[in-house]
Amino acid sequence: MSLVLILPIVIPMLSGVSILLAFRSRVAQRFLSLAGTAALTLAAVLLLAEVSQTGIRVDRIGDWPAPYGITLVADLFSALMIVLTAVIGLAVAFYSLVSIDQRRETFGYHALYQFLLMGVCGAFLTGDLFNLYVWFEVMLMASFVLMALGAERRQMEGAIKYVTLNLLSSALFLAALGLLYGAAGTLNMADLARKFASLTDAPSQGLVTTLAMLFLVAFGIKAGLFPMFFWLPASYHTPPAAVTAIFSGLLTKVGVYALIRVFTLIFVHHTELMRTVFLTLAALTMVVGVLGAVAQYDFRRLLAFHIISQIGYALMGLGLGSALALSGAVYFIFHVAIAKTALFLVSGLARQLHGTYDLKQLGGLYRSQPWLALLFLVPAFSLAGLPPLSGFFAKLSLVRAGLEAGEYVSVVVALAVSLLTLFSMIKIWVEAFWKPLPAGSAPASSAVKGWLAPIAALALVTVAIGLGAGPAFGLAARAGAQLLDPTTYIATVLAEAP
Amino acid sequence: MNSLILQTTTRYLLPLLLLFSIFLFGRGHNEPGGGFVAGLVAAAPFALYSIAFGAREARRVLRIDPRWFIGFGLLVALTAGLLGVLLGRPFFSGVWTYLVVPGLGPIDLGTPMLFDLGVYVGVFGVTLTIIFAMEEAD
Amino acid sequence: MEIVLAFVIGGLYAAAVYMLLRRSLVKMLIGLALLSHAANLLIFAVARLTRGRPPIISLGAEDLASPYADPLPQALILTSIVISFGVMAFALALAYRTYRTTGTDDLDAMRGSDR
Amino acid sequence: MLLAAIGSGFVMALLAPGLTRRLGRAAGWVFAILPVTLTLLFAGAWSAAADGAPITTTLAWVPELGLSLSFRADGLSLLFALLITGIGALVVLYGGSYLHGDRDLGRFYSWLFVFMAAMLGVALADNLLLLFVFWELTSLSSYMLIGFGHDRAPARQAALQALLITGGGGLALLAGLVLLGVGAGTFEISALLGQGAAARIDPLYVPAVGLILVGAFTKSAQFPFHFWLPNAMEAPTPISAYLHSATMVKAGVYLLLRLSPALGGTELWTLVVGGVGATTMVLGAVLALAQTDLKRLLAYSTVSALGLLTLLIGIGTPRALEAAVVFLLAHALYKGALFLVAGILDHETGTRDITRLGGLWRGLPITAAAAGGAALSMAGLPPLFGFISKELAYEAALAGPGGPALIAVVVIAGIGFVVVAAQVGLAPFWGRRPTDEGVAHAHEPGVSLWLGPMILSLASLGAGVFAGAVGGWVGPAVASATGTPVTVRLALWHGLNPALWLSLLTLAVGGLLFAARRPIRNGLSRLNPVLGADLGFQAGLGGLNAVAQAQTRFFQNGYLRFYLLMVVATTILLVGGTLVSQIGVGWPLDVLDVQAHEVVFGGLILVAALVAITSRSRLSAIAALGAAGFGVSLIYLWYGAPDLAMTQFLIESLTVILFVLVFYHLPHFTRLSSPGARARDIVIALLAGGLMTALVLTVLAVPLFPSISGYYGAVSAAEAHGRNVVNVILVDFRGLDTLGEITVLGIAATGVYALLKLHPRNPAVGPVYDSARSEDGS
Repeated sequence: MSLVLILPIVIPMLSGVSILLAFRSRVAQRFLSLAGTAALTLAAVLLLAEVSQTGIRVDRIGDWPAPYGITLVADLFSALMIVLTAVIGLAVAFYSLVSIDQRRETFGYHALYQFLLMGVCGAFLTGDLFNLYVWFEVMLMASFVLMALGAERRQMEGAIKYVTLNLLSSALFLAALGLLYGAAGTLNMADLARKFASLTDAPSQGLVTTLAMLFLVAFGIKAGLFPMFFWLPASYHTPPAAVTAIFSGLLTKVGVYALIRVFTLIFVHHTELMRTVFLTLAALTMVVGVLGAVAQYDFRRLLAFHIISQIGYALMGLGLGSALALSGAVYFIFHVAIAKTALFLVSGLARQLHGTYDLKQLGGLYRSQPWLALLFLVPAFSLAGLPPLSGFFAKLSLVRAGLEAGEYVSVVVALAVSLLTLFSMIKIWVEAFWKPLPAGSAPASSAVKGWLAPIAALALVTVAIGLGAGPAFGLAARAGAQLLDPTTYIATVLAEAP
Repeated sequence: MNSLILQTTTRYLLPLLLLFSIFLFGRGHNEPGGGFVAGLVAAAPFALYSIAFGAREARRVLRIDPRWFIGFGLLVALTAGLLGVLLGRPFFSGVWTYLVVPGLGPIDLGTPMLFDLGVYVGVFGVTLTIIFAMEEAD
Repeated sequence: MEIVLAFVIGGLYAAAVYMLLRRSLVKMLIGLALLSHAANLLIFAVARLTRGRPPIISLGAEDLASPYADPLPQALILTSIVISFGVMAFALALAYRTYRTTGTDDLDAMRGSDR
Repeated sequence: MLLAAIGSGFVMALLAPGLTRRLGRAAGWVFAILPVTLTLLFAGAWSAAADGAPITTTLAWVPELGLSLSFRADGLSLLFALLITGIGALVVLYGGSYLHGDRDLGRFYSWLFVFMAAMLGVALADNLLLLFVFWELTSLSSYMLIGFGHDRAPARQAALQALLITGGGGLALLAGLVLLGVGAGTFEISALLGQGAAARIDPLYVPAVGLILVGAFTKSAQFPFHFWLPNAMEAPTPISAYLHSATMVKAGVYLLLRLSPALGGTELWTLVVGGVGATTMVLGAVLALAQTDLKRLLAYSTVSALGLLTLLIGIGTPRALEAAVVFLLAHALYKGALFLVAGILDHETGTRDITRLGGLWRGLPITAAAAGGAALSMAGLPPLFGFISKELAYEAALAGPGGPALIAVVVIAGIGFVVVAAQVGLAPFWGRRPTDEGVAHAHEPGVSLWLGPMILSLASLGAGVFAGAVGGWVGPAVASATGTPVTVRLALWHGLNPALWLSLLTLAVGGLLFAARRPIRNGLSRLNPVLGADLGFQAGLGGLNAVAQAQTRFFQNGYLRFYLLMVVATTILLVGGTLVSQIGVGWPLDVLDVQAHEVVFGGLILVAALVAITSRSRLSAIAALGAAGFGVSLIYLWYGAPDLAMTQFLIESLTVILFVLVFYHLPHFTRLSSPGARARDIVIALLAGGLMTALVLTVLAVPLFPSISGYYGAVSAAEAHGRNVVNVILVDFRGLDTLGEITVLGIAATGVYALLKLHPRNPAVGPVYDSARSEDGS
């Protein structure tokens, strides 16, 4: 047993519950939120250190043996995702303190935020598919409320779409789980992997692949794949910037995580078919997403469309399926979550300064906010894949993996999309930073020092995993190797000799 | 809904349903029942009360803000999970003892039952928070 | 029996999907409710049915007497029912607030966030 | 040492804004210390390179990707490094005066130093990917520098264009380099060069080289990507001199020289590199004649010069490569000087229009001298270095594989240089002085402005006079490009050979064209837009935007039912398609097993569902929904799930109550969809339902593994102290699920509470929103 495995779930839950109980004191809530995320960060780093040193760790909840009880599993991929959650969680928690209005706080913002983190961490750690569903629901429910909290018109219009499509996804997930249990009689992922690996006849493999498709759709909706992403651009730009930022950093990533997890562990039949499906979906997702971004003139909506195109890259890594590709996907997810969150925080600050997200009405920020300009450039150029920032290494690894695999179409699409990404980042830069503030726009308002700190922290992480890509990518490479060969995972969970 | 019959019935149902809920809770580990169902049953009379007399009146009878039960229930449930950890065992490990009740013999008591109690309290709070809020919707 | 249930499940899914595709917010909610019934019943059905043998160990016995209904899917469905309830309650509140805020229940009129 | 040399530039970039503010006027002089030091350092490394044992540094960076921090200072690298730091020092000094008083001077220096460091990285990198890292950084810093005057829209547009072209080319380059590295098995350039990479990566040679060439051509402004360079003249003049003539645009040329031992010598290489170079060269020469703006004139002639360099590399003989290296040096010296002179003229007279300039030698004698020297070198007159380089180029063309056509195009370029040199370096200073106020009263600038062009001009002269020494000096650089040791002998006098005759012809024709420059200009300016690929670029951008808008309007159209439809359709296609193609639908079950009341339960649910979806009344729809739920709970009860039945029953009742409470506030049902839409939805719904039925039947027909549930029955009573196995699973075996479940409930309740109580128009809860912070966009 390993205590560090439950901390990422217990800490946010404890913080969330305490905040709920302290619903009368805003000050206590704010303190608890910050303390909770700080503790979570600490726990996450401990977890990563332990997993990195001693290999895959499991914790059998309730002391029941796998596959009968629920098992928490932390391999490097999980541990990295937990660290990611904690880092983003801490930065956005801080940003929330300065940017979220009092009324949202009074109505449980901070508690919901903690529960969101709890759900995300649970999803990253669980080794049980139904338990994954539960964590998905925790995360979703919290995100539903955060999305709708404040009840402004745009928000409600967005929330309706967000909620409905995600509920459809949950229903599909649930159906897929039921069918899977009916077929395999177990829910433990390692157990499923072991059992499915022993199937050799065509009808059985066909059934497994059919179920795999159902999971692909269910997770694909959450991940924001084409043509199931519509909820995202419809809603992500409606709640306050802090909410958009945490959503963009974590939620779709949970979907991608789930895809990578089940398709490297459980559903490994029909690799050729799945490869074709994944690479096709990845290419379409990239292209449609980035063109959506190109069409936007709203700071946040532009960024929201980019989330989609970037999910395409992660899926491309999964589709290519080699060690390098999976490492690239892991590194990519980590990089993009950090950079994207930072950019959303920048957009929120731009809006705080000039009262709008409309790029046509923004301007002059290079002169008026030099630090903000720098803090925009780092994640923006990183996202566009410019070296030596983190996005470059992500792009390079996927391009190299694609060329090695001979998947030239995917590589061409990935590169073209990266150019369009640069194009749209530059659009923001030109409109909001370089262009003089248009006549008639609101002049910059109040001081915003506190808003910059969390952005700076995330930008630093981007720079650190870029310049320090040696160790950072090395970690991702080890995670990728674990994903590629799940025998250790299965053996560790089921407590067998490998 | 200002029905005299409903109002009268509600007054009498309140203690009865609360007792029934405790019964359901108690047998849940061995027979159909359990914390969730019991919590719903316990909430039912207050829900009826709010329909009969209005949410304001129901809140007065309950005295405590139902939102508080949510947090408390969750906390109890989490604590039940953590007790095993304090004894050096995994999260949610069952810790059992027994209580000798005169006439009934030994009764097993364990953290899973404490956990179920958390569920009971939480569900009670959740149901009433929702019902009251919807009752009060303008 | 599973055959009958398979068609009931299909019928529920069809009804749910049809309602989800309506323009009316209220109808969509009914679609969501039907969807959770369908999913729960599906879990129940594919885990194979056993008539009238609840998974409760008789007093004094150590083990479940075979045949008995599979307890695990039951537990899963219970969890799912409860979660669906929470989700449904929230969706109802959301619909209420949406209607109050936008003044319509026509989903086609709620395109502002996509423009 | 190499790492420190490059790193120092980046450090300087960080310090520059603060230092600029402190140093004031002295900034340029102080900042120049770094590049001067580096110049001396690189000069010191020369002998090692000449001895064939160049300085190298290697550090691991990202071994998984083939990326290492390896640097190597051989002859070619050092030649470039010296140009970068040497001209860099002059530009740093010049920039301080040129932009004195500009509030963005600190940023100017920052990006300038980023560029300088990055460019050194390109020149010194010994790893393909590392080279690419610095390559992209030069594009980025170039973007920032072109857009220095970002208050003006043309500067922003020119910067964007340059970035997109070079950035796009960069991506091609990346793919090409990765192909090359993967194919050759190494990303280390020095390891690659010796081993005949062209043959080793055989099937991938064409795509790899093609992609690398695209990268090099975009960077070095080769046709059809040439147009960004003249537009980049939006940059401050010191930047144009440094990036867009002396150094950055030569990065593509450098790459070609660098890789030519490994990749050159093939037919493809000669044809493509030579052909593109020739086209660019002629195009640049012709378009230059149409310009009146000093800087654009110089820019087009730079395009032409880059074309000549590319052509020479394409020819690829040792003689041609030698000519390329020598011309590269000559061009950097005179073109840098001329750009700086153009900047002085702009600075002192306020105009860059050559038709308005003349007779300035009286006011600016020193500048006139510097300009004259550079112009004569550019025109290829002895004893300046330009003469030697031109002779070499002609000789290479004469001995090259292209015959008279090749000779002709090279001569055309030479003629173009003569005309441009005369227009930029001579015409503004001599002849009639215009009445223009600013021009008439122009006077000599401060030393920090004229020092740069003067030094460069003197260098052109010195290199010509001491050609022998210079020849020994560029030998190692040429050796790097040919891949074999060579001895370079340079001299002013080559005898009365064909090249000299061609030179004389060039001068004569050039002089004639200069005399006829006005009519030629008028004629050509009508042609200019037609040739401008610029228009194509703009049209491309417009098309991209149009496509993006159209597809986004189509997909993200705001209709929830469309979104749902897409998801359902995807499910049907992906899952249904796999089901049908992989297994087919199973039908294994014993129909006779069905009992009558089971059919009744099922029927009840279906009828209830049907009523719920067809009812015109909200209340009966809710009632029917409830009935369906109760039907489901009956099934649970019948099949041994009393806990489920009880819970479902209670929850269903509660849900019905909630529905009633909410629907009370909501409007009545209305028919909104058209009959056609309804018919389509019915089909989709039936397909979806059919799919789920098929899935259920298939899973029942193809059982794979038995359930693990036996375990729970066996240990529930003994170890978990409970006889109701379902309840024990909920609170013990899978307690974590239940913990999550009640958390969901708690969140939902919080959400319901918040949604019902918190809204922008509820005055009862706290202060009303500050409208500036409202997210509604209002």
